[in-house]
Amino acid sequence: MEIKRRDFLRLFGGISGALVLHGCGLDDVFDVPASLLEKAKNGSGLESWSNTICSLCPGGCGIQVRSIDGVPVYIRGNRVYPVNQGGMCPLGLNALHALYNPDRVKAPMRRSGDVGSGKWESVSWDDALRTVSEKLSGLRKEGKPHQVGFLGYEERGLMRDHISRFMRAYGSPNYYQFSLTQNDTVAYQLLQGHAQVPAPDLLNARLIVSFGANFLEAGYSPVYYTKLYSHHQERQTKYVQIESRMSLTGANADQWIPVRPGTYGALALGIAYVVIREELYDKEFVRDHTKGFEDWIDRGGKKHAGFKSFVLGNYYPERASEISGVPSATILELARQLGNTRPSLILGDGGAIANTNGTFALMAVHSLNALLGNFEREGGIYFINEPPFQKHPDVLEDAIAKAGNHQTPFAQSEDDSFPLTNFSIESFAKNVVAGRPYPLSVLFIYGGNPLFQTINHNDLANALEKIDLIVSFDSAINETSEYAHLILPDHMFLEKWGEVSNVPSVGFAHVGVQHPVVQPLHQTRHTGDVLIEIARHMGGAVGAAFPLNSYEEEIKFRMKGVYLSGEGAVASQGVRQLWLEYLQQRGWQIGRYASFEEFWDRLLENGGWWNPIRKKRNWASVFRTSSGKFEFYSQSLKASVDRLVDNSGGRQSLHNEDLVLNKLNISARGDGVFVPHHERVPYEDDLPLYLIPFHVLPNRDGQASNLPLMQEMFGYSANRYWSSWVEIHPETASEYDIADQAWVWVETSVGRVKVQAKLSHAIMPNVIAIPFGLGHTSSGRYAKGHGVNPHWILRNIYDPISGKPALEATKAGISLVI
Amino acid sequence: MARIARAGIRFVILSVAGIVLVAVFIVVKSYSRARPSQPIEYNHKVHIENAGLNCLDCHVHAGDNVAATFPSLEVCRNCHNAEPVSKSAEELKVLKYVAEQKEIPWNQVYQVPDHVYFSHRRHVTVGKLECSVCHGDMKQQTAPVSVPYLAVTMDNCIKCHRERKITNDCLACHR
Amino acid sequence: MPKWAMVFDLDKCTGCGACMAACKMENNVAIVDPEEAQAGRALFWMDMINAHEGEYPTVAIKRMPKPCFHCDNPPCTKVCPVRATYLNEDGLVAQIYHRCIGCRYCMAACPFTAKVFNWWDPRWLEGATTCFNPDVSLRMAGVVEKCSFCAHRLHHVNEVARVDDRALQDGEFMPACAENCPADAIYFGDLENKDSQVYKLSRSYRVSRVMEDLGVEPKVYYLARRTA
Amino acid sequence: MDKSKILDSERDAPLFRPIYETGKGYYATGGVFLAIYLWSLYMYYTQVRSGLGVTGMNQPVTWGFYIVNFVFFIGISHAGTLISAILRLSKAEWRRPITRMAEVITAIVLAIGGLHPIIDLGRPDRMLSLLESGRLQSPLLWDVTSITAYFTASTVYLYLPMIPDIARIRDRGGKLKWLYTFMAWGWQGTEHQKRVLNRAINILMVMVIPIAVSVHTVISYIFSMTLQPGWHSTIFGPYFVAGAIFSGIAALLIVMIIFRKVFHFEDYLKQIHFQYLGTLLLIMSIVWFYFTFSEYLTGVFGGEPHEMNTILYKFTGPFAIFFWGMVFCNFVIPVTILSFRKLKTITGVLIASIAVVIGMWLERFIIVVPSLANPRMHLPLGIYIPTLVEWAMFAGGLSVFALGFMVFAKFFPLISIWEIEEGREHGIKEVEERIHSYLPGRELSSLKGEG
Repeated sequence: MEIKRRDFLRLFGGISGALVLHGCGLDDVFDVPASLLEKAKNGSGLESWSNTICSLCPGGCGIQVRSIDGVPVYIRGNRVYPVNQGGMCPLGLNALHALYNPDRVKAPMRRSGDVGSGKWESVSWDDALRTVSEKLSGLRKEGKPHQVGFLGYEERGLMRDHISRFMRAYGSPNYYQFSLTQNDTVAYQLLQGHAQVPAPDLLNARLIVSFGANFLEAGYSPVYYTKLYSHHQERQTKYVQIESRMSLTGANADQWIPVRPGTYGALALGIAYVVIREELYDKEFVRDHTKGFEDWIDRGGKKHAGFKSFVLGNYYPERASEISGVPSATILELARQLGNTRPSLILGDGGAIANTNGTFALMAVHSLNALLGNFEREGGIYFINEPPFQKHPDVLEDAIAKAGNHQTPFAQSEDDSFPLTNFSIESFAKNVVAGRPYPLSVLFIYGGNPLFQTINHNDLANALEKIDLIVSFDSAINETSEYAHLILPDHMFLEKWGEVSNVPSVGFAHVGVQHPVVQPLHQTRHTGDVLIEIARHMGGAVGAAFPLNSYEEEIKFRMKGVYLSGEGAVASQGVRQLWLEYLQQRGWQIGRYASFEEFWDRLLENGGWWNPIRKKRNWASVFRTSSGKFEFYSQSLKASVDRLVDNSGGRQSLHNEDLVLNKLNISARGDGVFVPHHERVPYEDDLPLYLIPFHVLPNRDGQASNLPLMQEMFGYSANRYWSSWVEIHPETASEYDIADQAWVWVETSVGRVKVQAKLSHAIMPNVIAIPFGLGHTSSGRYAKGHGVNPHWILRNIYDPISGKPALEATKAGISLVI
Repeated sequence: MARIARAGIRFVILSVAGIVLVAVFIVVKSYSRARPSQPIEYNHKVHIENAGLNCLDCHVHAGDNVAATFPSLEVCRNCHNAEPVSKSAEELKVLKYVAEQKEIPWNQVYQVPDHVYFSHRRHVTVGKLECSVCHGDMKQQTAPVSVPYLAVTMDNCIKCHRERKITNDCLACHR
Repeated sequence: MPKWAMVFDLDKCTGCGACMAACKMENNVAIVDPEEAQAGRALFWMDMINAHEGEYPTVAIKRMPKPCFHCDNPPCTKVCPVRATYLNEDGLVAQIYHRCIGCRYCMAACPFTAKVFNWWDPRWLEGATTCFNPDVSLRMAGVVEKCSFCAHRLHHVNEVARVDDRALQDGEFMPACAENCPADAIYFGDLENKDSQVYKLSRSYRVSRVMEDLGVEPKVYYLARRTA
Repeated sequence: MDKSKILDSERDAPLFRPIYETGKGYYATGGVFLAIYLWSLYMYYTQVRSGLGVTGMNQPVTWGFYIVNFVFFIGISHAGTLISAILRLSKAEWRRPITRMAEVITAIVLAIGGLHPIIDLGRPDRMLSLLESGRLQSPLLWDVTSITAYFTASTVYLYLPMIPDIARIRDRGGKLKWLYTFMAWGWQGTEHQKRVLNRAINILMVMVIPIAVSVHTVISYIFSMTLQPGWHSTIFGPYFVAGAIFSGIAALLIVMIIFRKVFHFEDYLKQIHFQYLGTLLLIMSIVWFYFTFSEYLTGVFGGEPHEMNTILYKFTGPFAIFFWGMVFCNFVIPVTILSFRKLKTITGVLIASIAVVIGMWLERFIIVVPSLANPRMHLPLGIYIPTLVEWAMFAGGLSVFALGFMVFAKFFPLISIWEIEEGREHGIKEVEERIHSYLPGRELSSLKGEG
C-alpha cells in the first residue's frame, strides 16, 4: 500500500514539523499573502466590476467579475443576464482558480520527449505558427488538405462558424466536435426532421416527467434550470424523475421512479400504452401534426401498422413493468396523471439515451410529447430562433480547397454502424489507426479531453500516436494533449473575447459577449486569432477568407446584424418574470440605440443581448420531416436503413436486410424497426450488477479537476472529498458483505477499479454507480491521482444508430478489497 | 537569615535585570524598524501654502475610497509638466519621472495591519474628520514624514472612538 | 439596531452547492489537503447537510445548507474565555481571529457544529494568492473560524449608505451565498425592518428553525412544506 | 541537640537513604523517563510549529487526548491533598506514612494536568490573552482560577509539613546545604514554631477540601455548561469529584506499592494501610457505579433522541469496547478483588488500582469523545484516532509524573518523618484518650470530676 504523505506525517509526527515547513507545499500564512499585503497596503484598492460570460460549461451564465486594482478577486452572477439571473453554480464561482491555475500552459510548447514523459520545451509563437503553417501549406501543395482534422469540443455559435470557415477555406471536410452530449439529438432528427434541442417550458408545465434528464446537474445549463425549478412550489408543478440512481434532480423531484438501466424506452411505451388505450392523448394534435400513429397505407398500396397498433400490441403495462422493473401500478398512475394534467411535459436525456438502445428510447420518450401535443405550446416544448447575426459572405474556395472539401469526411463509419451521424469518436479512432479512407496528417485539438472522457480510451490513444502532427490549443496539459506535438495555448475565458449564444434548451434567443476582464497573465493567444494568423500565413484564398483582423472584430461584425435587426434588447433590469409579463401586456419596447457603438457599449456593460419574444412558428419549420409532421414512423430512419441495405447488396434478399438490422442491433423487423420501440441491451449476463457512471455538478465533464475547490466539493453530496465512491443499495451491499465506506473492487470485463462503497437507498438494487470526473492520470497537480475514472472500465460499445457511447451498457462484479 | 536574605536579593536583582534586558530588546527592536524614505523630498508646506492645494487635490480618493491613495503621476503632471515651477532640485526629480512616464514609487508611512479594516471614506466623508486629526498639521511639514503623527495602534483608535462615542465593536474594524 | 437574519427556502433549494463555493471564494477559506479533508478537516463555513429519509423506493434526500446560525442567545460566545467570539450589536456572532487562542471550546459548545478550525496553516492555490478577497483577513493555523454573514460587506454597504445619507435598503447587504443562489432560495435581511422580505418570511407558516427547543434563538430560518 | 533525639531519628534512617544513596537503577530509570519526556517535548515543538493538524482531532471531534488527559490528571491529583486533608481532619492515625506521598502526587500531577489545556491550544502564543482579556463568564476561566488556587494551596500544603523534615536534612549536613537551609525557613523545632506550623496546617487542610472539590466540579462544568447531549447534566459535578477521588486513591495505592518495593518501606507502609485504602477504593467504586448508573438511567429513561444517539454510540458504537472496558475496570475488577479478604492482598490491591486508573482514563475518554463525535445535525459521525504526537504527550505526561517523583525522592523524604515520630510520641497517647472519649462512662466520670 502506498503510504500517503499525511499518513506518514501522522506516524512520525516529529519529522512532520520539519517536512511541513520545508517541503510539502504548505506555505506559512505570513509568507504567502505577502504579495497581497503589498497590494492591499500600497495599491489604491479601487474596486471595479465588469460583466462577461462564464464558459467553464456550456451553460453560458452571465458573470460579474470584481477586480481590485485590476486584479480579479471574486465572481458573482450577473443579475440582469437572462440565462442565470444572478445565479451561479459552484464551478463558475471557482473560475478564478482556473485563471490563476499553476498548471496552465504559459507559452507555446513543443513536446521533446515521449508521450506522457512530461518533457516540453517552450517555443516562440512565431516558430510555432511557422511550423504549423508550413506543414499546412505543404499538405495543400501536395493536394492533401483533407488530411487535416480539427477536433473541437462543444463550441457553438461564432467560434464554430469561425473554425468551419477556416477548415472550409483550407479545404478539409474534417471539422468534428467531440463532447459528452455529442450525438444526443439523433432521435429528434428522426422524429422531427431536425436536430435542434427543444426548449422545455418548465415554468408553465404542471407536471414534468423526466426520463433520465438530470437537468439540475448535467443539463445544458444547470443554473437556468435551477432558476426555473425554484418556482415549482409556488406554481404547484409536480416533478417526476425516472432514473436508476437518484441524481440531484431526482432528489428534488416530487417522485423518483427507479428504472432498470437500458429500459427507459419500454417504460415510456408502457406509459404510451395507457395514454392511448384510455384515450388521454391530444387527438387533435396527433391527427393534424403526426404521421404514422394510426395504421396507414403507403403509395404503393402496402398496409403499414401504426405506432398505436405497435404500442397496444406490445407494451401493455405488465410487459413494460417486467422489462423496466417499475410496478405496473406506477405506470398506470403516472400515465393517467400525464394524460389528465395539462400541460404536462416530457424530458429525456442522460441514462435514457446513454445506451445501445438510446435512440429508440429517446424516440419513445419524445413520442410521449407528441401524444400529449406538447409542441409549440405553453408548458410544452419550443424551438428557439437563432440570433440575427450578420453573415459573412460565403468562403471562396480555391481549387485545392474544393477538391479537399469534396473528399469523404474522415470520421464517417466505414461499415454499417452509425448511419445517422458523421462523427463518432469510435469510427474516428478506428479510421485513423487503419488509415482509411486516407491517413490523417494533422489534427488540431481545441478544448475537451476526449481521451479522458471516451470509453474507447485505448483505441483513441493508438490513433493519436499515429498522427504526424497534433496541435493542441489547450491551456492545460491533460490526458489528450499529452499526445500533442505542439501546444498553442488559448487564453482562459476571463482573458479573451468570445460569444456564447443560444445555449441549447434555453427558452429564448440570446447572445452573451465575453470580453477580457484581465490582461492575459501568460503568453497565450486567442485560438480565433491564431487561426486567422495561420490562414494569413498561407495567404491566397485561405487568407482572404478572413478579412477581419481579429476575433474581436469578428464578434463586433456579427453583432452588427443583431443591432440592425432591431429585435430584442440588451439585457437589462427587466429579466425578471413578473416584469416580463407586465411588458408583454403593455407591449414590448425594444431598446433603441443611437448608434451601433452605443449598442456595443451597452452590450459589454450589461453582458449580453436577448430576445424573449418568440415569433409563432409555422408547423413546417417545427417539423422539417419529409411529411412536415411529427413522424412516429421515421421516414429518414427508413431511408438510412434502405441505403445501408442497398449498399450491402440490395433488398432482393431478405437476408441483406437482416444482416443490416442485426449489425445495428435492431431485433425488430418490418415496420416495427422505424417506430419507437424497445431494443434489448446486449448485457453480459454473467456479471451480476449494472454499472452506471453519473455526473456531479462541480465537475460535470471531468475538466474541472485541477481546481482544488471543485475537487474538495466533488463529493459534497456524499461527504466525500477528492475521491470517488461507488453507490450501492444496502440490500445489494449486504449480499456481498460490504459495509459503508468499505473499499471494494468494481470489476468489469474491461478492467477493475478500487473505490470506497457508499450505501444508499437512493439507487436501485443491483445497480452500482460511480461518479465521472476523477481518476486523472494527467491534467495538473490537483487532478492527478485522485479517485477513479469509471469510463475506463466501461465496455467500448455504442448506440449503433447514433454513435453515442453506451455508458450504461456495462455490467460489473463487486468484491471487498482484502 | 542573612544568607537567605542575600540569596533573595541576588534572585531579585537577577530577575529584574532579565526583565529589563528583554524590555530593552523589545523597544529597540520596535524602533529599529526600517523607516520609509521617499523617492522625493516632498514639501507639503510649499504645496499647501504657495500652490494653494488642498489635501484632496492630490490624495484624490481620501473621500470616496478605502485608501486615500498616493497621487498618481497624472496628478503631478498637472503642474509639473515640462518646465520647472521652482528652483528646487527635488522638482527636477519629479520632472524626470514625468518625462519617463514612470509612476513615483512612494512609500507608505501609515500602515494598518492585514486584519484591520480602515476606510478613509468612513472617516473623512461619513465621520467628517479633519485630515489633521490623524495626520497632524501637514502645512508645517517641509519634508516627508517618516513616522506616523498618530501611531497606528489599536489604543489610539479606541481612544478616539471612545471620545467621539463611535462604536467600539470589534467587527467594526476587524475583518 | 438591525437584526440580520437568513431564510432558506428548502422547497426551492436544490442542494447544488453554489452557496458553499461562493462562501469559500468570498471569505478566503482555505482548501485543505485531500487526506485532511477525508479525515474531517475540510473547512466549510457554509456546509451542506445530506440526510437520507425513508427506504427504497420512497426515499427522499434532504439537503440543507448550514451556515452559522448567529443565535441571539449563542451558546458559543458564553464559553469563550477571551471574548474572541461574541454577539455584536448588529446581532452578528463575531469571530475575532487575532484574539482566538484556539481552545475550541466554542466548537464543542455549538449544537450546530457551525465552526471550523484551522488545523494547519491554510494552504492556497499556488499562483492564486492574488485572488484573495482583500476585505477578509486570512486566518492562521490554530484559530477557529466560521460564517460571518459576510460582515465585511456590511461595512461596505453601510458606508455607501451613509455617504449618500440614507438608510440601508432591504437587500443591499447580501452575503455571497444569498447573492449567488441559483434557486433564489436564500433570503437575507433585517428582522427589525418590518417591510423586509426576511421579516415576512420569518413569520410564514412554513417556517421552522433548527432545534428551536434549545432556546438559543438561531437567526437562520428554514421554510419547508408543512406536511402535517 | 541531645543524643537521644539523634538516635531516635536514626530509627527512621531508611527514610533518608534515598536522598543520600543513588543507585544505577535510579539513573537508568530516570534516563528512560527523561528520554520519553524529551521526545514528547520535541513532539510538542512540532505541534507548535505546524499546528494542531499533527493530532488526530478533526471537525466534530474537536477535543481529544489532551482534554481527556487534562480531566484524567486533574482527577488523579485529588488523590493527594484532598485525601490527606480528609485523613488529617478525621485524625486517622494510619495516615501518617501516607500523606506526604499523596500530597506529592497532587502537586506534580496538578502541574501536568494544568498544562494540558495549554498543550491543547491552537495558539499557545496568545495564552496571555487569558489574563489580558479573560472573560470570567467562561467556565474555562473558572478552571484557570480554581486550578491555580488548588495548585497554590496544595503546594503550600505539601511544603509546610515538610519544613521539620527539611530542617533535619539540613542538620545532617551534606550537599546542597544552602538549599535546605533556605527551605527550612529557620526551623528549630521550638514549641512556638510547632504551634504555628500546626495551626497553619490545620487552616490549610480545612481550606483545601472545598478548593479540591471545586476544582473537579468546575472541570465538569466545562462540559455540563454546554448544551451537548451527554454533557449537559447536573450530575456531572459530584460525579466528577467522586471519580476524581476514586482515581486518586487508585493512583496513590500504585505509587505506595511501587515505592514500598523500590525503597523498602515495608516497615512503614504496612498491610493495614492497603487494607484501609482498599476498603476506601471499594466504597468509591460502588459510589462511582451509583453515579454512572444514575447518569445513564436518566438518559435512557428519558430517551431524548440526541441523548440516546450518544448513549447508544457509547453502548454499541465504535467506542463500545471502551465503555464496557470502563465498566469492567472500574466496577467489576475492584469490587471482585476488594470484596474478598482472600483477594485483598497487596498484589490484589495493586491489580485493582491499576484497573481503576485505566478505567477512569477510559471514563474521561468516554465522556469527552462520543458527545463530540455525534453531531446533532445530520452530519457524518466523527472519528477520532489519536496520533503519535498525542500518545507522545500522554507518555510525556506520565514520565514527568515519574520523573517528578524521582526528583522529589532524591531531595526530600517521601514519608513524613516528624509526623511518624509525632505519632510515636504523642499519637498513641492521644488515640488512647480519644478512644476513651468515645467510650461510654468516661464522659460521665469527667463530668462528675468537674462537678
